[in-house]
Amino acid sequence: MSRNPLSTSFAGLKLRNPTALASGILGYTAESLQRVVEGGAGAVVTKSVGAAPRMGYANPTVVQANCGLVNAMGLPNPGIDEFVEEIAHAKIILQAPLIVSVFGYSAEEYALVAEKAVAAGAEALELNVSCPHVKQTGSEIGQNPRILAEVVAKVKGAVQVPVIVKLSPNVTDMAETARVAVKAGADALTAINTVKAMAIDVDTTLPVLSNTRGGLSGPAIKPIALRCVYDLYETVETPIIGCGGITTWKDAVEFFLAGAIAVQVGTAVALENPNVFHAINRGVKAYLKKKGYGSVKEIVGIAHRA
Amino acid sequence: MSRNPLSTSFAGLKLRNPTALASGILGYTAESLQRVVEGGAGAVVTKSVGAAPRMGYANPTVVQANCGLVNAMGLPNPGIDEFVEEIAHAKIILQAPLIVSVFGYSAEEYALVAEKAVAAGAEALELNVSCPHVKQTGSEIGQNPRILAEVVAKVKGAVQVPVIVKLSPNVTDMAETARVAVKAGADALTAINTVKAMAIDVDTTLPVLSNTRGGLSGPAIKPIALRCVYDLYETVETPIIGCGGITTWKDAVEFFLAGAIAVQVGTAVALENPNVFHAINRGVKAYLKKKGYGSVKEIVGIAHRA
Amino acid sequence: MHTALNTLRTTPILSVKTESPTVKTYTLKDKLCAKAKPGQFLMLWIPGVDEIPLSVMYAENDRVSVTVKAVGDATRHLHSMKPGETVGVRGPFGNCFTEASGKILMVGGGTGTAPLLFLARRLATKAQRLSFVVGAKTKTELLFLKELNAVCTEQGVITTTEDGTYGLQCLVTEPLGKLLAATKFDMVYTCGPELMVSKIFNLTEQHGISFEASLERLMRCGIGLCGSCVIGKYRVCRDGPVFNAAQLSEVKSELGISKLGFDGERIPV
Amino acid sequence: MHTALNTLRTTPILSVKTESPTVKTYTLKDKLCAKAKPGQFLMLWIPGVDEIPLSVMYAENDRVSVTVKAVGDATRHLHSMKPGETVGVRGPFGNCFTEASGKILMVGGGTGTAPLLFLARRLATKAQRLSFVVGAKTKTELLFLKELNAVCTEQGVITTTEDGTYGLQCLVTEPLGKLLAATKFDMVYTCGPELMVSKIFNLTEQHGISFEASLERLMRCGIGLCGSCVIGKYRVCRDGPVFNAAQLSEVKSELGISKLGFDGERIPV
Ligand SMILES: Cc1cc2nc3c(=O)[nH]c(=O)nc-3n(C[C@H](O)[C@H](O)[C@H](O)COP(=O)(O)OP(=O)(O)OC[C@H]3O[C@@H](n4cnc5c(N)ncnc54)[C@H](O)[C@@H]3O)c2cc1C
Ligand SMILES: Cc1cc2nc3c(=O)[nH]c(=O)nc-3n(C[C@H](O)[C@H](O)[C@H](O)COP(=O)(O)OP(=O)(O)OC[C@H]3O[C@@H](n4cnc5c(N)ncnc54)[C@H](O)[C@@H]3O)c2cc1C
Ligand SMILES: Cc1cc2nc3c(=O)[nH]c(=O)nc-3n(C[C@H](O)[C@H](O)[C@H](O)COP(=O)(O)O)c2cc1C
Ligand SMILES: Cc1cc2nc3c(=O)[nH]c(=O)nc-3n(C[C@H](O)[C@H](O)[C@H](O)COP(=O)(O)O)c2cc1C
Ligand code: FES
Ligand code: FES
Repeated sequence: MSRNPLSTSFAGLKLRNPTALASGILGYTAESLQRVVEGGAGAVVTKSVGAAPRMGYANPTVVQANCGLVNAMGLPNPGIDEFVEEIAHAKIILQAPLIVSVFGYSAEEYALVAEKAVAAGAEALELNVSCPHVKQTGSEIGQNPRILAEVVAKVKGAVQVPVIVKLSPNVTDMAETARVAVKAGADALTAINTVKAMAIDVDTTLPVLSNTRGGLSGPAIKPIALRCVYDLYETVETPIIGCGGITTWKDAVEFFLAGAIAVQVGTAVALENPNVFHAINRGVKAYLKKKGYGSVKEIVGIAHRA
Repeated sequence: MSRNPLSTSFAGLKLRNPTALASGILGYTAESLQRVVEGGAGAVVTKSVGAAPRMGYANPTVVQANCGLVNAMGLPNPGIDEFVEEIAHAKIILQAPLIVSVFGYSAEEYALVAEKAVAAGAEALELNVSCPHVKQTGSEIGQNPRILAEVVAKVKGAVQVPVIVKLSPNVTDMAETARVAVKAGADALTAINTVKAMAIDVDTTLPVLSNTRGGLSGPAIKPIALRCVYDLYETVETPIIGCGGITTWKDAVEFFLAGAIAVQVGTAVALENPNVFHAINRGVKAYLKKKGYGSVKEIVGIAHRA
Repeated sequence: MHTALNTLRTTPILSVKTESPTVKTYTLKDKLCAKAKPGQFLMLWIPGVDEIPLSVMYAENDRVSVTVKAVGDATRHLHSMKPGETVGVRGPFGNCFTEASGKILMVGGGTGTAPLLFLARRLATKAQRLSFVVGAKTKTELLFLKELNAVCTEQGVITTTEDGTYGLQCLVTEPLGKLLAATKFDMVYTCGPELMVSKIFNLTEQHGISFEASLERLMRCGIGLCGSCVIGKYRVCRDGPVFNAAQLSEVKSELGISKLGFDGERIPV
Repeated sequence: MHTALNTLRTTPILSVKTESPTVKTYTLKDKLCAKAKPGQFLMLWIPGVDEIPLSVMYAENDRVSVTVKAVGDATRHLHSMKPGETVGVRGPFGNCFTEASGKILMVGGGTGTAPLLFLARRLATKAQRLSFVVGAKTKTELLFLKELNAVCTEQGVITTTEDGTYGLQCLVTEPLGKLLAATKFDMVYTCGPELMVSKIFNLTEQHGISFEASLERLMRCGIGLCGSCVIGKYRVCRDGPVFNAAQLSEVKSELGISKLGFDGERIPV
């Protein structure tokens, strides 16, 4: 009877609560991932890691917009051969499932990185096929059904752990992308990555980001992400992890109602702080109690009953 | 020497200033369009009108989001046969170019409505191929290159006035849509219509909009719209009209710098009021003066110099 | 506009009071709407059904009341709702009546009496004289008689019914000619069916008396965006719902004559 | 975090002052950064080039000053900029030094002297004793000697140069052992190269003296999001840049040893 109403699971992963750290936020080191777990996260996703090191773009890489951030980090990462040490260390100290985010420039690369990440201790993988500002990877993969299917299938063939596919909202038909990913073997879907965007400074008349183009995150994109999750829930049976602008427990609950089995939080870690996970969980728990639900799983997708 | 620094022109239309009312905002009657012109708009776009009357969706049709609105009006309109009277009246009283927004369920319907609108006095047409929440029209047309080309070509064949095509951001590759529209004869492009979105109420666990799904407008989408305009400017030679979240003169200037020859303002008419056009124009004028530019045309696209 | 006002708040119905066989008053808890001034309205969401504009009948502390006549789908559904059930509100929206002093006359038709009662309560202590003409089809539909008698000047409440079951047997506009001739009123306020408003407007114009009327039009957004509610160059939801004589003169070609239907077509009022 | 702080503001350079052959101080007009407290930093956008973190050296009214050493692309480009040219700022970010009283010792290395000078100016009137050890490679690179002498206790400023061209010929850390043994300081503050910080940290630990150090790490977002600047579980940009002895103990395995490079790889400090 003292069951934890926040506990949830998907694709074989068991989470103490339905919040997770989104990829690219504080995701380089085991200690900072653990800090986020102390802040209440039920799981963590690492910074996206590729086959070789990447320096990322010069600053400015993040610019404040009206209700969110526009970023173009450029996927800086030490490369999987370095990163395996961090994964191994994280595996030891982390008190929550460790999901390693993977990117590549080809199906082979995705699979290679995936294999090494799993060998080092990743409990699940998230395939970043949705970064909107690095050429020949990210959303350029996710927007092409043929390549997407190949990437997912190859990774699935290479590893035994759950494979989550992170989708881009920058497509005509996300349902189509989702179906392709699921058919190729995706065990869960994360929706969404950032929305293509940019910022220009009127004084200097220059684009602010060194990469000119970036992706919008934060509260601004919440209504967009919510609709993606709602649509996906009607499209696939696969578990959906909601992401995009989630800052408060209310935001999180909206995503559960729309059909998300868990949520990821990114920008709010800066807007608030790493304890934002605790705040969200407290609110969700109070909501469940007030509404008479025994588990967060009971509210997943119920906005569809209408 | 006393040239008006704000005057601009595109596709043969001459505007006293580079701001226009976006479609769907106060666009039913001649008097309210004229009110917006008194508020400073350099041109106005009517509510989208189709071949037959449509009641639109039940309320709620508009819901407040964090930094914008999510709406699903459902294209309520009296049908072109009724609306011609309003167009004729507007033509008489309006002191600015009258652009009639047109939608249809087929190329024939678009052309039919277009012809009648022009016969009644429309000085230009804007083709709504981007409404994200009505089935079988709007973005369902704009997302299909073949049908889009057919619609634009048919309308172009039917009328002599400039034809503007309003694009949807809900596509994988807006450059592709733009190229199709331009090749089919579009004289100008408007970017963007609303972004697919929704809102859910956690208390009732219901989607708020009666249509469940709607489109996001307002400040939240400005960084998205800005990138669309920036990208289009590198894709086509056709004049681009920026739209999406523009509220202040700074927003407007950002769009000019990105490549817009003019801007449309929608949601800000409610966030501020119909005089928002005056406020924007005043700010743009002061900016041009401070920066030593003689005309707003001089700053179009200069953010690309980098 | 402050976006907080336009943000949907769900809230339980605190109490329901039956005012007449077809009219009920709903009291809700909502801090923002509780700050409404007489003349302002709110948008009430009946979950899963509709969202409709309703004038504020009373507001105090953290509570707001609206008085609703069952006329169609939404209002009938609302009438079936009980205390504890959830509705949504946004607002308050629109402008408010100016608060005049001196000799004041109010004319209320149907639920149009509600915002005037709110105003009357505010002006009661200030006004030199406060008279109220309230009309309905039949006795049982006369609203707020007790409340009006409590705030108006002695014998200031004149009642009319179309069927003569109470008070004068006539339209609410009939006693006005005499009243306006007998007393030099400083201000006439009205709210009710538009034909009534338009008649009273003509009368006050003839007598050269200051006049304010609250109008109703089909509303969707409530925030001045969609254009559903326009009369002439005005948005009833944002520039109104209260208009003065000068403004009403500008929209004479529409007042009591035509409005926009759900499809934006001009239809008779 | 208030988003206003993180919103980029462009502003002209008001004045440039040459502090040494490689160091210049830039004064900008910015209301928000002018509210910075000692220890906080801002992100300076050099349009078209880079955006870098810089500690606030002084802030008053609507002005803020930063002191910058030319070490690479961005800082060299900045050194070529003149008053009137435009830069962008966001911030102020991070925490600040706690303002101790009693006997205070500050140790500044290179441009790390800048935020300490800011702090010293604030503490000058409160502190019972204010001593400052400032070091550089050579005489011409010693920063703020005049300013420090003006705010420190008489003869409180001790200078060191590596080449002996001014003051003591030694590292800035050398005089500390004696100083700490001779006087029971209530607080030691430092900012400068991390190896220096780490040495001083060890010394203060041995003497059991309160200690705060401002750290530098590669920074991108400046707001605690991207993870570029982490040391142990701390984000230098948000949880720091000022850390106390207890916190520094937690990150001993990294302090003065390793940090993240641009690609997120752990590299030697
Ligand atoms: C500013 C304003 C204040 C109002 N205050 C009150 C009030 O205090 N008490 C009260 O009982 N009624 C008030 N109304 C009218 C009330 O909004 C309508 O009676 C209600 O919307 C009818 O909805 P329904 O679904 O029950 O009826 P329907 O079956 O939809 O229609 C019945 C009639 O109501 C009108 N109506 C329907 N929807 C709307 C709408 N969204 N906006 C305006 N009119 C509509 C239609 O013209 C129709 O003639 C007010 C209207 C406005 C514009
Ligand atoms: C909180 C903080 C406060 C600082 N305060 C000052 C100050 O007051 N005065 C001053 O002169 N310098 C200060 N610095 C250091 C300053 O940011 C770097 O010198 C500057 O970024 C170098 O840029 P560059 O392009 O000229 O050099 P580069 O050629 O890029 O590199 C030179 C060195 O600077 C370091 N560096 C480069 N970029 C960054 C970055 N974004 N963040 C941190 N370090 C970087 C690199 O590790 C490298 O070793 C501060 C740094 C931090 C983190
Ligand atoms: C600074 C920053 C860096 C990011 N890096 C990555 C990344 O490496 N891989 C990835 O899949 N998503 C990345 N994202 C996207 C986020 O994981 C998330 O999908 C997006 O920001 C929306 O969620 P939010 O609004 O909660 O931030 C990044 C986002 C930000 C703001
Ligand atoms: C209430 C509302 C109604 C709209 N109706 C239409 C429409 O009929 N036709 C159309 O092309 N766009 C319509 N739009 C989209 C706007 O014209 C505009 O493209 C969009 O709102 C983005 O601009 P904004 O952020 O300035 O509002 C509507 C937008 C809103 C908010
Ligand atoms: S109801 Fe939309 S403008 Fe008034
Ligand atoms: S610089 Fe990004 S987290 Fe510190």
